Amino acid sequence: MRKHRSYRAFLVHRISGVALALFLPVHLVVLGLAVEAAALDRFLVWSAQPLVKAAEAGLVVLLAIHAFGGLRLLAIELLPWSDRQKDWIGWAAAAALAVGAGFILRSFA
Amino acid sequence: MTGIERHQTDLLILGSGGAGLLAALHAHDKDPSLDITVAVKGLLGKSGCTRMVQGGYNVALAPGDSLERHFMDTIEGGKWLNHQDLAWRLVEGAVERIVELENRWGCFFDRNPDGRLHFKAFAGQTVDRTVHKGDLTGIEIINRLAEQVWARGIERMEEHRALALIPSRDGQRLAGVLMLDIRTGAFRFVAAKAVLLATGGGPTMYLYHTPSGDKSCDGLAMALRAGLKLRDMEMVQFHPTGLIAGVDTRITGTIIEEGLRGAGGHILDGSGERFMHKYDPRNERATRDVVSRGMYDQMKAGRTGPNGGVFITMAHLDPEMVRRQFKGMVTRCADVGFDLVSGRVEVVPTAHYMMGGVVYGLDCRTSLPALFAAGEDTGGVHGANRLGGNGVANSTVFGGIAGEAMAVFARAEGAIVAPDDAAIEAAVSDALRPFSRKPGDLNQLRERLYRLMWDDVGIIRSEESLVRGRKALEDLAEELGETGLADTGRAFNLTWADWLSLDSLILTSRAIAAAALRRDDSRGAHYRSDFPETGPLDRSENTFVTLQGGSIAVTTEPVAFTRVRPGESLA
Amino acid sequence: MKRLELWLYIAQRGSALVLAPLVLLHLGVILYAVSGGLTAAEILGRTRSSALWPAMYALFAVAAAVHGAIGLRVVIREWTAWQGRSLDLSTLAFALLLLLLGLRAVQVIA
Amino acid sequence: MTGTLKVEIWRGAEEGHFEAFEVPTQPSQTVLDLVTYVQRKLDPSLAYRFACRVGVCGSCAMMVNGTPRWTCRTHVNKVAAEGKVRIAPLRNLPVIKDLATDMAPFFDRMQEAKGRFVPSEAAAKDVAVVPPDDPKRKEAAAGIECIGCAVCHSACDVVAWRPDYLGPAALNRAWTLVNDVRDGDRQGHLAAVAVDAGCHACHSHQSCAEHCPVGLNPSRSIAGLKQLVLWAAVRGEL
Ligand SMILES: Cc1cc2nc3c(=O)[nH]c(=O)nc-3n(C[C@H](O)[C@H](O)[C@H](O)COP(=O)(O)OP(=O)(O)OC[C@H]3O[C@@H](n4cnc5c(N)ncnc54)[C@H](O)[C@@H]3O)c2cc1C
Ligand code: HEM
Ligand code: SF4
Ligand code: F3S
Ligand code: FES
Repeated sequence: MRKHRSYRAFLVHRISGVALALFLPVHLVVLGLAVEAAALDRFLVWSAQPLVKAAEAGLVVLLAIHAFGGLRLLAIELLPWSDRQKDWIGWAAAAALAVGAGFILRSFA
Repeated sequence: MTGIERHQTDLLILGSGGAGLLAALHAHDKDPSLDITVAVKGLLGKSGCTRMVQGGYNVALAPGDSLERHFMDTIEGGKWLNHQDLAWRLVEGAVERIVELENRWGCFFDRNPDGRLHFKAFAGQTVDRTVHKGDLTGIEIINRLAEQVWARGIERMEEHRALALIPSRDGQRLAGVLMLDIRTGAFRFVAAKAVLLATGGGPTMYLYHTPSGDKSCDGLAMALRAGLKLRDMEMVQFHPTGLIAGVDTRITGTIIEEGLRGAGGHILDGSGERFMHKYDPRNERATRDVVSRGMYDQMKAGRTGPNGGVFITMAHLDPEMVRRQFKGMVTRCADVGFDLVSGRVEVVPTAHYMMGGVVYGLDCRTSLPALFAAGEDTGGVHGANRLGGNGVANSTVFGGIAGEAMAVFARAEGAIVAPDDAAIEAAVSDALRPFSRKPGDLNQLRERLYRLMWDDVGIIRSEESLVRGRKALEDLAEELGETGLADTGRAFNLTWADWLSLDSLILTSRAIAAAALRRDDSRGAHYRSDFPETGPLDRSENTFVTLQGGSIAVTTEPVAFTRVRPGESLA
Repeated sequence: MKRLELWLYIAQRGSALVLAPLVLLHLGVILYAVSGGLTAAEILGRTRSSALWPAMYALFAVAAAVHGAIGLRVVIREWTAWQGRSLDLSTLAFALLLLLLGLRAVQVIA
Repeated sequence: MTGTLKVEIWRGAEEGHFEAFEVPTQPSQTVLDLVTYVQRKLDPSLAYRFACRVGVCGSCAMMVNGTPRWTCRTHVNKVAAEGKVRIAPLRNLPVIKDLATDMAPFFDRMQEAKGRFVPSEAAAKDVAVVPPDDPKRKEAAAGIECIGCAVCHSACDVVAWRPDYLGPAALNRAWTLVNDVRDGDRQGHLAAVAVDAGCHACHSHQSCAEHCPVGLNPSRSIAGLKQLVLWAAVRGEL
């Protein structure tokens, strides 16, 4: 019953949205904590560790997934219906992957 | 009386087909203060045959058409056995009703490119006059009517089976109806000022049949038991192309569209040969009754496919055309494993419609005061044969008339009267009979009924077969009376329902057999191999049956040619 | 409020429309910036180069607060037994928290 | 062709259990036929519902191996997984007994969504002229052949999560009415679906369209409603 593309897309979108919503305060706290450049630098150094980097990459991917998936939903809801809308799931996923891959390549480069 | 719930309403409508729903809506329109209850064996709007209407609705609105032509087609089709005033009321009422269905209830029928109603061709008509919504016209009609009934706060008694019409204590009128609440197994007596019988007949006593599974002639059986007269009961219409896929599938008997023959489909015997040229120069395009008889004849001769039917094939036609034009049929066949586009599909003639039924008047009154009737439960409009498209017109036109008449009656003459408690008691104990008998094999009884009606009281009859059938039916009735059910609980007990249905079917079958034995000529749907000719039209008679002390009595009366005589025409 | 859910829906989709370009831009910047490692100077140098950056991030913060909080409210309602007034107030508080943190962060980079 | 199939059937009401039966297979056999066989030959107390047996009445839908389907039109071959079929009553509706559900809540939703035609004052004596290729007519026609089987209602998780959600079938019906040029209360239909658990509660799961046995697309209808409602709200018309 839930084994079809649109439902999986929904699940991915929802989970990514919740994860983002939970991560966002953390992200902002860190930014806000860094009242001075030195503190921010300390944070950035810490965050340059591979593990942390990987986690960050994950978040960027999450944001990308949610963003492109969200655009797809907005298109379904706000544009005239297209029977190709299912293909958009593929495009959204591809775009999210591209961003994720780009981030990883560039950040480890 | 203990254990029986009591309920009261102004109007009680039995059945939610075209007749029942329009009656409810019209009665409500006429007098919104009335307390109206629709009681139905299945779910409201989801049971009965009106919903299954494919072809469409006959109405004389097309350019060049007229009431007179529609009327004459109906009379000619009915082989002059119709009640002519009822038939006239039908053609007149259809015009009013179709506009009402569109503008008031919201049915959205198909249009021509110019936006006006589309009228399609249907067999037996001199003008294209069938209004439709694709080939699912019934869904559109019933969905729209049901949602309006639902919206009006009309009371629903769903999954309630009417068991018996209960007279008043003085026997002068109808007091109400004994119902069985299928979901709980409880009996409920519903007292009403007026009752509509609209349970839709339905020849489901034949081995192959088209109607919906909830139809089992309960209305006709109840009417017989209440002393009412039924007319033209020998007239059972068979549709030539029903699917056949073995006895254990409910798909068997369901219709494959008539249009397939019209579009050039061939009918083949078991060895793959066409045969309809032996019966009629129009070949496969001959009328329903002729094609059905041709097929039946081949089947009798043993030239059949694996399931005992013959074949229809479209394989010689353009597959794209078949796929496009008969999309619904192609997928329906595919769903059950047949290839209609390039293969052969095994088919049989299948019992479709009963032209006969309760005798009633122009305002839908019956001979029992406070009882009204409409739709397929009634007889008279169609005579010896029903034109495709006149069935749903009949139920919706007369349903509306009945609703209004009942509202007026309830005001003027209606009363809640004391029922004959002994009759309730008797009906309850009748219904409970199987629980006090030794459990037996109901399936075997049903299959015997199917078979004997098909073989002896079916498409081709003779005195010999009918006498045999009559005897077999009497035996069956007796056996059913002695066949019990394990008392596994009465709530939603479908096997008990099967028993009760068989009871109604056997009684109605006896009426069919008796009337068929009486009519010693062949016309319309009735074919006697011992009297293959049609008798003189101007001396036509109708048959009437009643139940008298447990046996069926038959009488005949000359047809009243109130508007037109054989040889004349109004059009 | 009459048609509360409808207006929340509109606010959520509206904020998503605002977020969309901002997120894409943000993603672009991240992609551009990460290569070769980040430094505070670099980040602040960029964000302080023009008043547009802080303004953009402020809008981002507002939209994200609205969007995220409404989103969470829906998810919690549908996936847990928690609903009603206490949920509404909690998610409202969450929105305010996001807004506060967001604006504080903007203040830093401005 | 003759083998047997293990058929597990839900017995009871909300509380209950699965009971296993062995049913002989046939070349042409639907899921409804399996159930019928059990009731006729193995256990006369089994409750289920059907009427038309050809896919027009929408009363025979059940969960078949976890998927809602119209059983009278579902060939056993299509669903039998490793010689086994598990049949349960439709999800998201109260169970009366065994496989029969109470469908009234489903039809109540239709009414809440004002899923019924409202005649227009202007309706003349004649049938309205509506060209079949009129875009609105086409929208209405695309959604109108709903058989009310509640398969979509049962497939939709939002219905499960928010029992007050109007649901795909009711919203689909509302969409056909909003596009019906003959209808006299477009605004009323829009207002009815703009309620708290109305069209915008849908998350475009599209399980409805995925499972609708007659191939309707309620997702599409709902997306259409969301737009109309959104603009009506923004314009202050609701
Ligand atoms: C497959 C098929 C296709 C058809 N196609 C056409 C067509 O194209 N054109 C045409 O004109 N006609 C057609 N007909 C015929 C047409 O459907 C019927 O003539 C007509 O609609 C009957 O309407 P009705 O209201 O009398 O009965 P129905 O619509 O059959 O309704 C009967 C109602 O009574 C209820 N009921 C039965 N027994 C009881 C009981 N004991 N207690 C309570 N309720 C009970 C049933 O549940 C049902 O709700 C077709 C019929 C079939 C079967
Ligand atoms: C490009 C930017 C974004 C777009 C286009 C977008 C789009 C959407 C859309 C359309 C929905 C509705 C889904 C539904 O109801 O079915 C949604 C839900 C949600 N979004 Fe976003 N979003 C974006 C960014 C964000 C961000 C930055 C966050 C983090 C705060 C976020 C958190 C959520 C949450 C928690 C939900 C609820 C999930 C659900 O209901 O399934 N979104 N988003
Ligand atoms: S939309 Fe489809 S699945 Fe839903 S009730 Fe109608 S026919 Fe059934
Ligand atoms: S499955 Fe449910 S969520 Fe929406 S698209 Fe269909 S109604
Ligand atoms: S029995 Fe009518 S749809 Fe299946």
